[in-house]
This record gives sequence, structure tokens and C-alpha cells, in this order.
Amino acid sequence: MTYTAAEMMTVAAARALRDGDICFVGIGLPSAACNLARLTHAPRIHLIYESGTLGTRPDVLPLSIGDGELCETALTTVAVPEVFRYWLQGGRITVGFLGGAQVDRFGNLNSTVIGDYTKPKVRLPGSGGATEIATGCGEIFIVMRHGARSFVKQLDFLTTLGHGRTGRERRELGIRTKGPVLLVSDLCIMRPDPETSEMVVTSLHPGITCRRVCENTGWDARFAQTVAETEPPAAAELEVLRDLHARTARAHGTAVASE
Amino acid sequence: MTYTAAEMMTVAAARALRDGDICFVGIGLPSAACNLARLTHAPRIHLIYESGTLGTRPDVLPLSIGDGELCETALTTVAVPEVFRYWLQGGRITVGFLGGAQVDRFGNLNSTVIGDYTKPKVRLPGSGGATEIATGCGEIFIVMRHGARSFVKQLDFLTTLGHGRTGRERRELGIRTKGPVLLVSDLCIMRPDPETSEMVVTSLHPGITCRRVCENTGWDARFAQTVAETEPPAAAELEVLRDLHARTARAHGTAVASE
Amino acid sequence: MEFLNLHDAVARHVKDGDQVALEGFTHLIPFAAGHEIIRQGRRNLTLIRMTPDLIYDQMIGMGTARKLMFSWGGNPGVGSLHRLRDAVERGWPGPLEIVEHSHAAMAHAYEAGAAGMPCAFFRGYRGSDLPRVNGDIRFVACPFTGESLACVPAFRPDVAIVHAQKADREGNVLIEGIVGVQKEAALAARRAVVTVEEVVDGFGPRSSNAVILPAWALSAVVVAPHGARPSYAHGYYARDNAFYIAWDEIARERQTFLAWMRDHVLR
Amino acid sequence: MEFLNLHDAVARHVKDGDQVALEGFTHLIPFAAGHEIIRQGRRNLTLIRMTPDLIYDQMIGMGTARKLMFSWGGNPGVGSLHRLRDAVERGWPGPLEIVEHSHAAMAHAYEAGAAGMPCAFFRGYRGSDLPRVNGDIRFVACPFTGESLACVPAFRPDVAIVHAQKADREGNVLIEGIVGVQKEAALAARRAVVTVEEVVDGFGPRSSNAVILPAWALSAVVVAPHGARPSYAHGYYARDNAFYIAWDEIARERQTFLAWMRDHVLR
Repeated sequence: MTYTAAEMMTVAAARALRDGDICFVGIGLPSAACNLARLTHAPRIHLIYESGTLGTRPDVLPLSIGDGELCETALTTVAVPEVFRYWLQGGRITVGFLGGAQVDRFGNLNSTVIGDYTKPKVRLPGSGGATEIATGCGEIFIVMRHGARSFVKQLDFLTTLGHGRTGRERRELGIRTKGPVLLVSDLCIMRPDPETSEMVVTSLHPGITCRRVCENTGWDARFAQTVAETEPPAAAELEVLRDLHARTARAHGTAVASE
Repeated sequence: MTYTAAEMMTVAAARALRDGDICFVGIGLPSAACNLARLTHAPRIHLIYESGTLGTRPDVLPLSIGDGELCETALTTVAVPEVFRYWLQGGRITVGFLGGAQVDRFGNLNSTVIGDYTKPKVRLPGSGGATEIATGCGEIFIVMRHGARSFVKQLDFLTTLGHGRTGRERRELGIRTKGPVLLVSDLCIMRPDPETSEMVVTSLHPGITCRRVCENTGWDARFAQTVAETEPPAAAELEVLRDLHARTARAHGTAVASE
Repeated sequence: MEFLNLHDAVARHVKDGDQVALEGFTHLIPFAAGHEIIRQGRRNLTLIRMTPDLIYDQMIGMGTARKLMFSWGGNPGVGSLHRLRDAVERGWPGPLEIVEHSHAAMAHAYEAGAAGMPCAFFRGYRGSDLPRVNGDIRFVACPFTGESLACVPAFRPDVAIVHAQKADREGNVLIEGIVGVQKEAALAARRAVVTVEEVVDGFGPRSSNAVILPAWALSAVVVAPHGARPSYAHGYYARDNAFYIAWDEIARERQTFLAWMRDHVLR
Repeated sequence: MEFLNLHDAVARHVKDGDQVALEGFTHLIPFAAGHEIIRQGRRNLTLIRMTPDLIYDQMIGMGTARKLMFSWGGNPGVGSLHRLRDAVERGWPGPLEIVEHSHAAMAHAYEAGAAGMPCAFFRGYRGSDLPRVNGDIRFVACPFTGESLACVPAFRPDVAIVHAQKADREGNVLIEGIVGVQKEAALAARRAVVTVEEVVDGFGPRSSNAVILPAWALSAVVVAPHGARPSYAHGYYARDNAFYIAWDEIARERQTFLAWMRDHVLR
């Protein structure tokens, strides 16, 4: 059964979620991955969107972080200050999803600017919730498409802490959450090296070579001693995911929300 | 028409409230005074109880600060941390009522202990909301029965700031609210001297002499240049107040709540 | 979250020496749970509660507590808490250490605990003697204005117990009416136990912003009908004001107090 | 509180050079009020908003703002805010100073403003470069644990404008659904203006804990049906997702943007 790179990414991210996880969900692919997990192996996963919807069970994917669908299907909806204070800062979230325009070898992210901050070549949206999601959630899953311009040796701006510029900053700052434990791209899966916290390739998606990953990584990509091949999306997973996207497209009159 | 000392106090306190005032109400006499004002000259007065009930219009007086009646007749009910943060500390309350076991010439209050704090002769209830009500409300009305043991030269403990031990502390602490602008007792009405902030007698209740006030005041009571006689409770005021107390007694099976 | 009976919930979650918060601001005071703690003979508890009310008067009088953190210790609209006074004034049945705050400080300390903060900042205690007798009250300068702000440690009780109207079959809890600091206390605690009037299939149509504690944020849910009596449960039963008044006589003397507890709680 | 029409509310409460917060977290974004500010030609505003969204893209593109305080400046689920980018990257139609925060910091700054605090304390910005480019971010040590906590100034905008479902005849305002930071923004501001879908005789049966802003805490209430379009009003109309997508093309070029504003807002 054929599938797209986005589908492979979504399925790989969904599989990493455990039943019972409390997820802080962003829009786009993370939203698709969390809801796929909820509709397959993790029915008791709890989704929190930063708009304040607790335990939401959307039937279609939101285009925005505050779609009415999220509120209508939520256990309850709280004010945004409460989301960040009682639920995120309170340490109740087990998994947070992040991405950005740039990521470095330690899983630090830039979603602020390309170029100089005061004279940016490209002004990006900025932190949003990311800066505190990165330190407040038990674990972070990063989902980004591979590319030499996005997987960079040196971030133009460090918006969001991964494992820090040396891989040791979390410990040095006294941060007890784990930070990026997983990076899913369209080419592979990376996890932090237990010693150095550098993100290393632990699994290649079907048909992807080490060479392809290296060509699309701005730093000298490292590989685990044994690199697995990612299990391709199962027919059941694809069926559920495609139904979700189809429902979403019908609801929004577009497929934009699907990625 | 005859009336009791408690009725005189309640009526005098009620008259001092302006239509449109936002009142932070305690139980007992302040609650009676605020609701009397609401039912007579100040229909647009807004009552907030520290249990979180905003704009409540109780038909009977509460026995406790959190009676169901307060919630059922409120515009809405918020959590207690919000009452103290957004509504009291936020500076939205125009008048707060306070009392205590002891008051001094500057309107400072003790509701903590009689005797030494570590070995109290009498352990009193404590601050409750008073400490921040005293500095957070635009003005403070103090309602207390006169007596040499309650109107004292020296507080055993300063729970709640009036005008401070010297009369100048509010300015020195940078507090912009007015503090005690009115003290209503069963004998008289006192207001702060514009110069010294000492509470001075501005009005004697009908039949009360200066001598009687002096005998029941633990410091050398001072009197304004012109001391008025308090207007006795009008028949209309007494009727509304007594109906309120009668309804309350029927509802609670007691008159305790009325003072 | 697991559904437990009252005995097992207290046995599992309340240990000797624990810091315990039984909250409920006049409304929804968890009396049934407090009585179970007394029956199981817990000792050396640090009791936290804004308004100790009758439930802590009873727990203190029965010797469960070594320390009390509170902000207003009276019988609302009636007078003194005689057992609390007897402990503080005469050390009966044992010495009681007190840590005394204002309501604003207590509310902020719970809120900070729920928010995972080490401490709470607010504009408070100005001109009061309380900071002289409570070492937990500090002052910090605002880095922008220089204003001196009060700071108190966040409450992080070992266990919080609150009472609510209903839970659904998943163990989510709905609280309505005067919600006090219950949500904050439950979220601030390491273990949160909620007693409820009833379990329902679902909460049904409700405000999108209803006050609900998700099951996954709780340790145990216990069905305890009338579990707030003589306090009240909005929509279920009214406050027993007559009992609050009667308590003044019952608790005034040690013997009448002990007799009442024996007949009504221990039996 | 007074009931005003939209023109008079903006004329009276929004002045050139004001610090203005139009809040609404995806839901209930006060577009009608923002358009009226554009029509009345306000200048040199400092715009505060967590997610500038299309409304600030329009206000910035029309030259109402000299400064923006924000935490996420994108078109949700679509891409860039081209007018915001054009102002920051190329200074069109004029230079735009930015003060950039995280969502958590913005939410805390509004909450602190509503609470009358000079600043907000939270656990934030750890390891981020943002404190290097935003002088409003400081760090303060917890006096009990020594932990370094982030501190930002409270927001106290001159005026906040939010949109809500309904007001009653007294001018009390009910907000339901995703309430975002609207209540905090309204209470933090010196002047609070609320646009509503409709005025009703009374709110009728409702949750005891409904999110309601009392009339006496507001400056003006304005009846503005569909005042949140193309955002949405829970219970009234849905979000116009197609327009959010279409905006990407409309706003990409200065001329198409100006033409659209002329035809749809200025006329």
C-alpha cells in the first residue's frame, strides 16, 4: 500500500505515543498524529490544546489551535492563563510536540527569525507556546521535514531549548524534564544519544539511505550502532488517518489542516 | 419609634454607602448594613463576598460567608484565588467592612490574639481576608461596639493596618487606598482627622454623651470641632431592616446571623 | 485515578505525619473524609485549611494534628472554635504548632502549588504584625518598579481531600457553586482524593467552561453521599446552620466534645 | 458602563498613541472593532496580542501601529502574516518596533495586570535567546528555594477590546467557549470595551460559575452582530476558515491588500 512522506511521519509519531499520555498538541501534523493514536492504539490518550480545551476528542482536525470543534468535544475548556499555569507549568503534561524552521543536532529549535534578529531575512511566527512547552512537558517529540536548510549546524536564533548548545544545558539549568526524546522526519527517526544528548538516527524510513539523510542534514549526522528500518504504515493506520483527513477536508473545505 | 444599638449601628453604616459602591462584605452587621443600603437608597450597590460571589442579592442574611443563598442570587461565582487577585488586589472594590476584638486610635485592628502571641490569653480567629481588604479596598468602614477593652490605647497585635501606629504608615508604605474613613460604634461615629489620621468623634448617637464615649474609649477620645447628633433610624429603615432580620431568622431558625 | 471506598481511600492516601489539606470554602467541606481520618487514628498531621471550621476543630480535638496552617479559625457567624482554642491556649489534647496567614496568602499559596511554582507573589501583609510571627512570609522587590511584594511558599500538601457534587464513570469530577480553593488544593497536592455525592453516566449538557477536574489529575474518587454534612452541597442539601450553632455548646467542654465524637463519629 | 455604538466607543476610548489590546484566542476576535479603529485612522498605537492574527495584520498594514507586543505571529494553519512580515522585514508602511514574548509570558502578563500586580512571575524562558532580545524579561530568585524565576511587567493597556456572545440590559457580559485571555485583558486595561453579538433581557439559567464580566468593571458595551467574523462566535457562527486561507493571497502583495481593505473595510 503506497503512502506519502507526511503519512509516514504522522504514523511514526503516533506510534510513539502511549495510551494514557497527556499530550500538549499543536496544529498540523502533531494534531493528526495525536488523533491517529487516539483512534488506534491509544484510546485513553488525553489531548490538551493551548486554547484551553482539556481532554478534547475532535472528529475532524482543527485548522487553528482554537477551533470550535475542540471546545465542543472537550471535557471542559479553561482560560489560557490556566492552561499555562496549572496544566503545563504544573507538570501534568507527559508529551509535547514541537517543530520549527530550524533544528540543530541537540534538538534546539528556531521559530523566530532567519538571519539577524534586528534585520531578519525572514520573520517567522515566533515562540507561541514552544519556549515553555519545551521545559514543562515530560518529554518532547519533534516533527520536522528533513532538509539541509532546516537541519542546521548553527541556529540563527535559539527560540526553544532542546538539549542546549552543548547537550548539557538542561542539567545545568536544573530542568528535570527530558526534552527532545524523539525526532520524526520524512526520512528517519532520531533519538538523543544517552551520553551526549545529540540526536542520532535510530531508524530509517523504508527506502531511505544513510547517504540521503546525510545530504539533507546540515551537521555531520550520526547513526546509532544498529539502525532499524521504520515499519511502514499499516493499512489500518492509513485507513484511519485518511478518513480523518477526508473528514477534515470536507469540514474545512480544504486539506490545509492536514499539514 | 424605639430601636436597638445594633439597629443604630447598622443604619448608620448603611447610610454611609453610596449607590454604585462595590462592597467587600463580611458576615454579621456589615452584611446587614450592605443589604439594608441595597434595599433602600442604594439599589445599584454591588456586593462581593470573599467566597467568590459577585453581585449577589441575598433575600436573607448569610450565617456564613459562603451560604448557598449568596451563590444562588449572584451574577456569578468565581474561585477564591480570583476574588483576592482580580477583584480585591485588582483595586475594583470601593468599600470594605472590617471589625475586630481591638481597635486603636488610628483604626488599626487586632483580630489575632489577646495577650502574648505565643501564649495567648484568648486566641481569636485571625486575619481572614482583613489584612489585604484593609489595603486593597478604596475605603474601609469599621463597625465595632464601643468598650474600654475593645477601643484600646495599645493593640496586643496589629493584624490589620488602619492608619498605622503613627497615622503616617500608609503614606510611608506607598499605599494609595484611604484606609478607615469611618468608624461606627453603638455610641458614635468617628472619622479620621485630616491632619493626624486619628479617628475622632464626628457624631454622637441620640442620647449619648461625650462622657459616655470617653468612659468607653481606652485612649483619650478626641472630638471634632462640631459634633453632630446622629439622625436616629427612620421608620422606613427600621422596617426594611427588621423584615430582613425576620426573614433571616425564619430561614436559619435563629437570629444569630443578624449579629 | 481509581474508585475507592472511603475507608480504603484514607487508608491508602493519608499517612501519619502527612501534610493534609481538606478544603471547601463553607460549601462542600469534606466532613465524611475528616471523620474517617479520625476513625483510623491518624497522628501528627499538618493540617492546612483557610478556615479550619468544625471539621478541623474535631480533628484537632481528637489529637490527629501536630500543626495547623490557617487564616481564619472561627465558627462562621457563631463564635469560637473551642477545640482549636483549647489546643492553642492550653495544649489540649496536645501542643499545636500554628502557621498563620491571611486568606489572600493562603489562596495564593494554593494557586502557586497548582501552578507548579515554588512560591507565590502578591501585594499583601503591608503594615501587619503577621510577618513578625510567621517566618514563611518574605518580601521581594519587583525588578521593574521596586515595589515590595509579599512572597509565601507554595502549598504542596502530601494529600488534598475535597468534596464535589458528581463524578462520571471515568472519574472526572464536576464542582459547582462556591468552588473556593478546591481545584487549586487538588492540583497542588501530590495525591488528590475527591469524595462525591454520586457517580453519573455523564455530565450531560453543561457550560463549556464548567469546573471539572479530569480523572487523570486525581488519585482516588470516593462515593460519599452527604459527605459534606453539616456543610452543604449546592443542588443536593442545605447547610445545617442549626448544627453549627449547636456545636458551640458541644465543643465548649472537653467531655461533651469527646462524648459527642464517640457517639457520632467513632461508633 | 455605557452602551455605545461602535463608532462612538472607538472614538471615545481609543486614542492615537494608546496601548491597545484586542484579544480573543482564535475564537471571538474583535474584527469589527479593529476595522473601526482603521476607519477612524488611529496612529502610533502599541498593539498587544498573543496571536496578532489577521486583525493585526490588517491594522499594521494600514499603518495604525508603531509597536507590537506579541508571542505568535502567523496565520493559523495557513502560514505567514504578510503585512506583519513586510513591516518587520521592510518597514512598510512604516517601521514597526516589536516586543516579543512566549505565550506563557503574555498570559501571565495579562493575568498580573488583571490582578493589579506590577509584574508576573513564572517558570519560563529557560535556555531561550528571547531574554537577549527583550529587555522586559528579567529573572528573580525564589526567596525560599533560590530557583531562578522569569519575571515580566504586567500588561496594563490603555484600552482592551474583546468580543463576547451576549450582554444583559445592565451591561453584564457573558463569554462562553474558548475564553482565552479576554477576561484578563479586560480587567487589566484602564478602559474595557466589549462588543457583543446581542443584548438579552437576562442570561437565564446558567452555570453558577459562568464566565461573566460585571457591567461595573467595563467602560462600554457595543452591540456588534457578527463582530468577530471571520473569526467565530461559539453558538452563533463558525470560523470562516476559507477566508483565513484566502487571506494568504490577498495580503501577500501590498496592492491587493490595499484594494481589499478599501473595498471591504474603508468603504
